[in-house]
Amino acid sequence: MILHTINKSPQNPALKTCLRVAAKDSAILLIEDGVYAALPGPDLEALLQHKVYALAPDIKARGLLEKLSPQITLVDYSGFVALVEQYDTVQSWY
Amino acid sequence: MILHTINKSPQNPALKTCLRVAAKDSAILLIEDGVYAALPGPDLEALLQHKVYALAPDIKARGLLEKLSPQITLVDYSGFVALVEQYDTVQSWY
Amino acid sequence: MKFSLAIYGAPCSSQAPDTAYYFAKAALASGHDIYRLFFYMDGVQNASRLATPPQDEQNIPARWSELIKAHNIDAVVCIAAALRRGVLDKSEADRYEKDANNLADGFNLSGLGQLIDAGIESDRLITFGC
Amino acid sequence: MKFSLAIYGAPCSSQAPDTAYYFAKAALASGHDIYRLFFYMDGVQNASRLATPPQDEQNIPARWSELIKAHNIDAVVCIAAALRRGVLDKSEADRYEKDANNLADGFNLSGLGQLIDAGIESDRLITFGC
Amino acid sequence: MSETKSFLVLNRHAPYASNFAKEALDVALMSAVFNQKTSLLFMDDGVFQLVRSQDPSEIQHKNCSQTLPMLEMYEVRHIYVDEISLNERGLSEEDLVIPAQRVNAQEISQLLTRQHVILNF
Amino acid sequence: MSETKSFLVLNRHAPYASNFAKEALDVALMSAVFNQKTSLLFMDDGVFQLVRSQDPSEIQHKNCSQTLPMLEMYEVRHIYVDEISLNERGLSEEDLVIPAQRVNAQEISQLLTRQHVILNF
Repeated sequence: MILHTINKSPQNPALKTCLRVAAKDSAILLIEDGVYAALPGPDLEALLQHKVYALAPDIKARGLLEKLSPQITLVDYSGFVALVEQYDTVQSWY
Repeated sequence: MILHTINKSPQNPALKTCLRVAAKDSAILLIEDGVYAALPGPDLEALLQHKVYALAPDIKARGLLEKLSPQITLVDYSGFVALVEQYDTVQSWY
Repeated sequence: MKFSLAIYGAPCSSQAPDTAYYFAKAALASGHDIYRLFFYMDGVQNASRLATPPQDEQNIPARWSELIKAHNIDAVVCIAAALRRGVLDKSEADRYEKDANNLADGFNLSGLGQLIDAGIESDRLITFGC
Repeated sequence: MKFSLAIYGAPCSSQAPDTAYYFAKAALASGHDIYRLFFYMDGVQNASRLATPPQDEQNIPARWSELIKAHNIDAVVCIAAALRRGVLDKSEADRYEKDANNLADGFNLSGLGQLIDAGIESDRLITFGC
Repeated sequence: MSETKSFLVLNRHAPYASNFAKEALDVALMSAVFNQKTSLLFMDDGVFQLVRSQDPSEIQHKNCSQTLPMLEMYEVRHIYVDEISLNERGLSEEDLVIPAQRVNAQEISQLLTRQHVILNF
Repeated sequence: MSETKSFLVLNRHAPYASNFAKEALDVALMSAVFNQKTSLLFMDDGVFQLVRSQDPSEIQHKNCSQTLPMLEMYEVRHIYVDEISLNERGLSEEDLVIPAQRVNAQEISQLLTRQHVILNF
């Protein structure tokens, strides 16, 4: 099982391409500008077909804490580490 | 009158946003990865509403010489300089 | 677990140096080992000791140097990527007859093989892209 | 005409240093003047004399230095952007007690005001983005 | 200084992942210091620079949005935001930390045409 | 070396504007030198790395596409290209400088899952 990280905003193809090829059992972790995918947008529904995490320090930095979809789980850096441990491989979309 | 340069491939919003706001009398010069906009694609028709130039050295580097739409005019670096001279301002989309 | 981190972004133009640093600290705090930090592409700029940011900004190379020394981490800067981008240690500066060097404490210049070795020897290799 | 060029990309991660260089050469060949080259953001890496690319790749800082000297061009590197990213001349290295410097020949560290001045004094200011 | 020109600082990149926001704002303030007619336009991901409630303390960055009110201190009053970019991101005026005039494509087109110098970030 | 692993080098960036293509290829070759099971996948703008007739002599860059045949010399035979990325760019097999196996989304998904290590460029 794969952990996908996305660090680019949805205006970059990273999100769309990830959603196209990510297996159903893989998780997606939004980091850096990737956290903007947590805002309402055309890809949000497809994103939420997966287990989705977002890095809290990056969500807070960008002022998105109150705009976050409730289906997205916030993690801190320790949570990021735990996810990397839990999944077999990390695929970084950037 | 404005000369717009675009140095990013069409997967970047630069092209779309430029086409949305470029006045009819402005010219568009494709440079660097911007030259990929000369390939068939959803934005090509809108692009060709403008006078469009492409930097020949970048077209050649990327193997696009034979794929280029005939409505796009090739220029070398001297042609780039002449365009900058001819238009009042340069707007660089990157 | 043994983690290795591949870092491809430069301070100021990428958040990769931040995310990788906080990840490394959290991994160590959780009891994991860092097998190797590998700095490649523009990530080699993380290893310039000449970086002099204003007082209210982080000094990213200095912060790495401290972490590397405190935890005795193997921190490799790809030598080919570094030479191209002007990050040199004393020995490379001498070899290429450059009159200065700028590699920060704790980092080592070495070959790209160290990235593959990190992939082989670590339980996880995580790319921090630019 | 008087042209100024603002260059924001680093060698190796952006083609801006190439495009700006060939543009500058073509402008001079067409009889125009270059009022100023202004290196900002990651573009400050254009001014590192420690860059040591392989023989079959261009040495971009060295190429700029030659052009700058041959045509007596004013080549300004934004001092704040350069300090953050580890590009220093002797005087800044001394000021911040750094034991080395790496600014290539022909470039000068100066303030951001030089970019605005270039916009005011030139007929055209062209941004070469990263 | 030989004359006064109109400068537009055009911001198209999000804050924090890179120094674009910070270094662009420095340019806008410097343009004002030089007494040039200075405008800012936020488009594409650049509109994220204007979002309220930014708190980058945990990533130990400076809060870019807290520097934006300096524009008013330097008497930079022409601050524009692309309404399509806002809409695409589900953002409205109440989400913004400083007042910015919403402009449509045609107004942006005219704004660009009025400038002597456009500085892109 | 303690074991053999499967390495995938994933290329998503166009050549020339940055060093991605060049530095990714170096990684793929090094993985082969270390006798690891090495695959390459080209997606998004990365498919442009494979386009025929590249001639960067006027920008004085090395021709990235001429180095691709080295993959065969190093016995790297698993070269994949995302068919959607090709189609979106109006490219077909005849446009490519080396043979690459076209894969769809599901095949890519399986390819990713089979890897011990994914190296992203």
